[in-house]
Parts: sequence; structure tokens; C-alpha cells
Amino acid sequence: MNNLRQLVEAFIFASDGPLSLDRLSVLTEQPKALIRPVIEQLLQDYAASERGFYLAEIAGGYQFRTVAELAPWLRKLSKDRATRFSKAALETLAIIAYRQPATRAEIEYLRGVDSGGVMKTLLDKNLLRILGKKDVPGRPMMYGTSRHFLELFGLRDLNDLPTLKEFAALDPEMIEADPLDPEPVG
Amino acid sequence: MNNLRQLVEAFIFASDGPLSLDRLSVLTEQPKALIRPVIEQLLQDYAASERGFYLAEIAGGYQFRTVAELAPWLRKLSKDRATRFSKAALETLAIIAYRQPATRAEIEYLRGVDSGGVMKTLLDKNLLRILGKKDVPGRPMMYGTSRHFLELFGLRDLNDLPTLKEFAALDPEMIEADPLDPEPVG
Amino acid sequence: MSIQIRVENFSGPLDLLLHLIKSHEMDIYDIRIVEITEQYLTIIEQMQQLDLDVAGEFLLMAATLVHIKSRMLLPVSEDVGEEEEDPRAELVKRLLEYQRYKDVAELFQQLPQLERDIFLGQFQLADFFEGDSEENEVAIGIYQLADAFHQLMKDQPVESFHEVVRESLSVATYIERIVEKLTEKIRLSFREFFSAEFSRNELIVTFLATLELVKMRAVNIEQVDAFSEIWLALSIPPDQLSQISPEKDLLGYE
Repeated sequence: MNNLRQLVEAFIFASDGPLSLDRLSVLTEQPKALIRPVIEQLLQDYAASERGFYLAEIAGGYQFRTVAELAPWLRKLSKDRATRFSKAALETLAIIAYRQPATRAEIEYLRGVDSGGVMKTLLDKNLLRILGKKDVPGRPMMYGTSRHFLELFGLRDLNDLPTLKEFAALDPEMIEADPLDPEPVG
Repeated sequence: MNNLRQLVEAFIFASDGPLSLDRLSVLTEQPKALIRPVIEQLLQDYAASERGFYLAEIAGGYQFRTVAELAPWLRKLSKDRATRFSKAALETLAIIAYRQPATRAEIEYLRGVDSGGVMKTLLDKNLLRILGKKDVPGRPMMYGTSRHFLELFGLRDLNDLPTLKEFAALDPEMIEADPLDPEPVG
Repeated sequence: MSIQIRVENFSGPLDLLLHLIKSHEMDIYDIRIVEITEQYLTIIEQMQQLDLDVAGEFLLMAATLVHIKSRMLLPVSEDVGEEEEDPRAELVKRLLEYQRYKDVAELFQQLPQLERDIFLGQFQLADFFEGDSEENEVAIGIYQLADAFHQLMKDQPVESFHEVVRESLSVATYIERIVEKLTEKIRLSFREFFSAEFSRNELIVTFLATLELVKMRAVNIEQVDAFSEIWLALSIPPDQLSQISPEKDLLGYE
């Protein structure tokens, strides 16, 4: 199909969320093997030219987004829909992002404070999701981050999170000691 | 400004509605005389290449839109959103999930509105199943959630649903009742 | 210095403790526990004097610190074969782990964020396809499901359920049931409607409902011979049945 590029571009542009290769394959009725090179080409084209927006890889899919450098200008559109996070909310989000599936008890042990209210706020904002129940006595709920979390922070997937080791690198003493097991990222 | 084109493109892309020349002039802090040629250039560029979307002049302003010929394809985007639900569908599904077997009368009592249409939609989506007839006068049908429901929500079984008690425990008001309790709830 | 420390600036006792360790330039692996405990307790005390609502977690940490301090002061017994663990070990572990997530949290704050630094195209397909706009459908997960039920139950009087089932004995409800059955089977005998389990009241209501349907020309009654089986059949296509419902309110039998 000659216009596959056009069609793929239009689908990505018109979708309200990132579109995965699988989804694009279904929508365009074309095999993934044909779509992949089209995407590659689009990624390159948008990266090469100085455009106001570019094709980003987000949450396992593709989405057009404005470039970060223009942020101060674009804020003038004064949509002010930005989510503002408290320190507590970001800490909780960080713990869950790295340790998922995480139970409330784990989060509260790590933070040293009750976190029910913060977790509820994050759930309401659709940044967390319930992953089921843990197979331990009491069967507590397990939490993880949502797709919306990836979209909000512009992450491709959970492996795109900065590794905790990189963090330790900021503080040389911590690397030497490294008393904690690096947490596998789910 | 070298990047005026980039900025104009980004503004038009991110704006909720068409942006007029006047508005673009205010946003970019540049005279209209400078912006007009940029727009002209953008209009040409998008018209020349076979793109999935183009710069359209709408209601005295500019907006990116998908090309009309692709409409039949793009319509597919609004379909098959498996996990998208209206509030009515969500409420009905929630009641059936938690109270199954549930009759239509029970659901309607809890919701306070007629739910026949919503239930039919959910049945069509294969999220509900009929569990038989209730052994009460009138023998109303009893509904429960289907296997597909479990798959869609990633539940192993119905016991994986959070209990109301656990749920209420996330509510900060309820936690404040016992602030000294060192035992994390989980 | 400690006078400026306010509990609400810290997200918890670990946060406060980390701050104290840093501001006293201590090595996190070798916390001077006596000094830090003193500092910590002073702050907590001040907060109480200021009539601040000192959260239980801060008091709990105070207790932990005092406990560690007392263990540090105990003479180390030489007879014990195994090496005794440093009483501070667990606290250090928690502080280090907490420090990690605190750092990540700060990084999250700096990441380009959607709607704050990065914006999406606002093109709305629905504007083009009038008619198939979908009344605010949202993607949902287990949480939204549980939340919906939680919200509904919050407003419900406890166990009012069984009464409802009994009260649903309205003509309108029975009309719906008859229609439901007829949609499934197209033709049904009277006998199938009037099940033996029906109470007297139900028999009456079912009968009234049948008459109502006949009056609405939605149902035909057929009988081949006198005293033979009476049959009910839909006289309108099932897809027009929805038009019956609006008349419910006009029935007046309830």
C-alpha cells in the first residue's frame, strides 16, 4: 500500500492515546513487518527536521508530542491541566514504580508514614492500578503503576525508568556499600 | 527568530481549537507580518507532501486535521475500545461483579435508574452471563460476570476483587480515627 | 536552628531524620545516635508545644531512637560467640532505602511532564463523526470498578434489599418480564406465564400486565378452540419493544 505512511501518521495523530505496533497493524490491516519500517521512517523524519512536535515512543506505543524546549511558550496556552504532586505523592509513586507489585504495608514501611490517603489520590488520578491480591495471609492488594503513569512522564515502558544504580552513582559512598539488593523492575 | 516556524507549528498543534493570526501573534510575541509567511510556508509544506494530516484554515484560524479521504479508516479508532465504559456501564458492572448473582431489580434499586439498556450492552460485550433464574416469585434472571470479564480486568477469580473493607481503609478520614496505630494496614 | 523545622515540611519521620543527619554532617553508616535522638526529641517537643498535631509516626520514630540509644549504651558481652548486630543497622537500612526513593521522587518532579511541559495534539475525531460520539467513556481498571461500587454502597441504607424484590411487584415490571420471555420464545402459552409458584397477587399483576400489553397492541392473544391452550405472541418486531417502556408511568396500577 502506497499510502501506508499517510495512514499510519493519521492514526497516530488522531488517536487519544499512544498506538502500539499491534494496534496499528489491526487498524491498517497490514502486517507488522510492513508497519515497522514506516514507523522507523516517521521517527527519523520528525527527529531530523526542526518541528514543533515529534513522534515519541510512549507506554509501548507511538504518539505525537510537543518538544520539551518549547514548554515555557506552550504553557501560555494556559490550559493549566498539569497535575501537581506533593512530596508524599511523588515518594509513593516512586516506591510503587520500582517495587511493583507493592502492597500498602511495604510502601508504609519504606516511607515510615501512613500512605492510604496518598495512594487513594494517586488511584483517583489513574496513576496507579490494582494488580490483584498477594498470595500471603490476609491477601493484601498489590499496586502497580498505570499506563497513564508512563504517558504522564513520557516513558516507553517500566524499563525506561532511571535505574536505581544510576541514582546511587550520584553518591559514591552508596555504591561501595550498596547494602540493598537492586530491585528488579517489573 | 529562527524557530518561529517551530513555535507556530507547536502552538497550532497543542491548541484546543483553531488559532487565529491575531492569537498566534500574541502567543509568539511576534508581529503578524512575520507570522503570515510562516503560516504560508506551513500550509504549502503540508499540502505538498502526502501526510496523514494537514494544516486547515478553519473559522478564521489554523488547525491540524486529518485528511478527509482517510475518514473511513479513522472511524475504526473510535471502535473496539474494550475497556472503555460509560459511567452507567461501570456502575452496573460494579454492582454485578460484587453482588452476583444479581437480578435486574436489585441493580436498578441500587442505581436508582432503569438499567436494561446498559445490561444489554454489557451482555453484548460478553462481560456478563446469565446464571439462571432466581427462586423467588417472578423468577427473575440472575446475572453474574463472565470469564471474559476476569480476563479483561486481569483477575484470577472473583476473590481478587478488592473487598469494600480494604477499599475503605484507603480513605484518609477513616484512618485518622486511629492515628497512633503503628500497624500498617495491608 | 531547629526552631525553623516544621513537621509539615517533611513527608515523614525518615525524611526529618535524614535532614538532621545531613545538617549535622554525620555519616549515615555511623549515626551519632545520642546526638540525633536529642535533636529529634527537641523538635518533636517543640512541635507539641506549638500545639501542632504531631502524627503518630513521628512519635513512633522517637521511641525507636530512644530504644536504639539504650541498646547502644549496654555493655557488649564478650562471651557471645556470634557478632552482635549494630542496633542502628535496621534504621540505617531504612534510611538508605528511603533516600533512594526520595531521590527518585525528586527526579520525577524534574521529568518533562504531560500538560506541564509537553503537550498533545488536541484534534478530536469525534468532532468529525457526529452521531457516534461516546458519552464520556473512560478506560477503567479494578480500582474504578471497586470505587464505583463503593460510591454506590455509601448511599445505601443497610440491607434494604429483600424488601425491594418484593416491592417490584408492579405491572410495569411484569410487562417487562413478559416481553423478555416473548422476545426469547416469540410464542408462549398462558400456562407458562402463570407459574404455580405465583402468589395470588402475582397472578393478578401478571394478568393485568398481559391485558396492558394487548391494549398497547404489542401482544396478540390466540386461542384455537374454547378451553384449549391460550397463546401469547408478540405482534410487533422486538426492536420496537423499547417504545413500550415510556408508557410505564401512565399505567397507574402501582
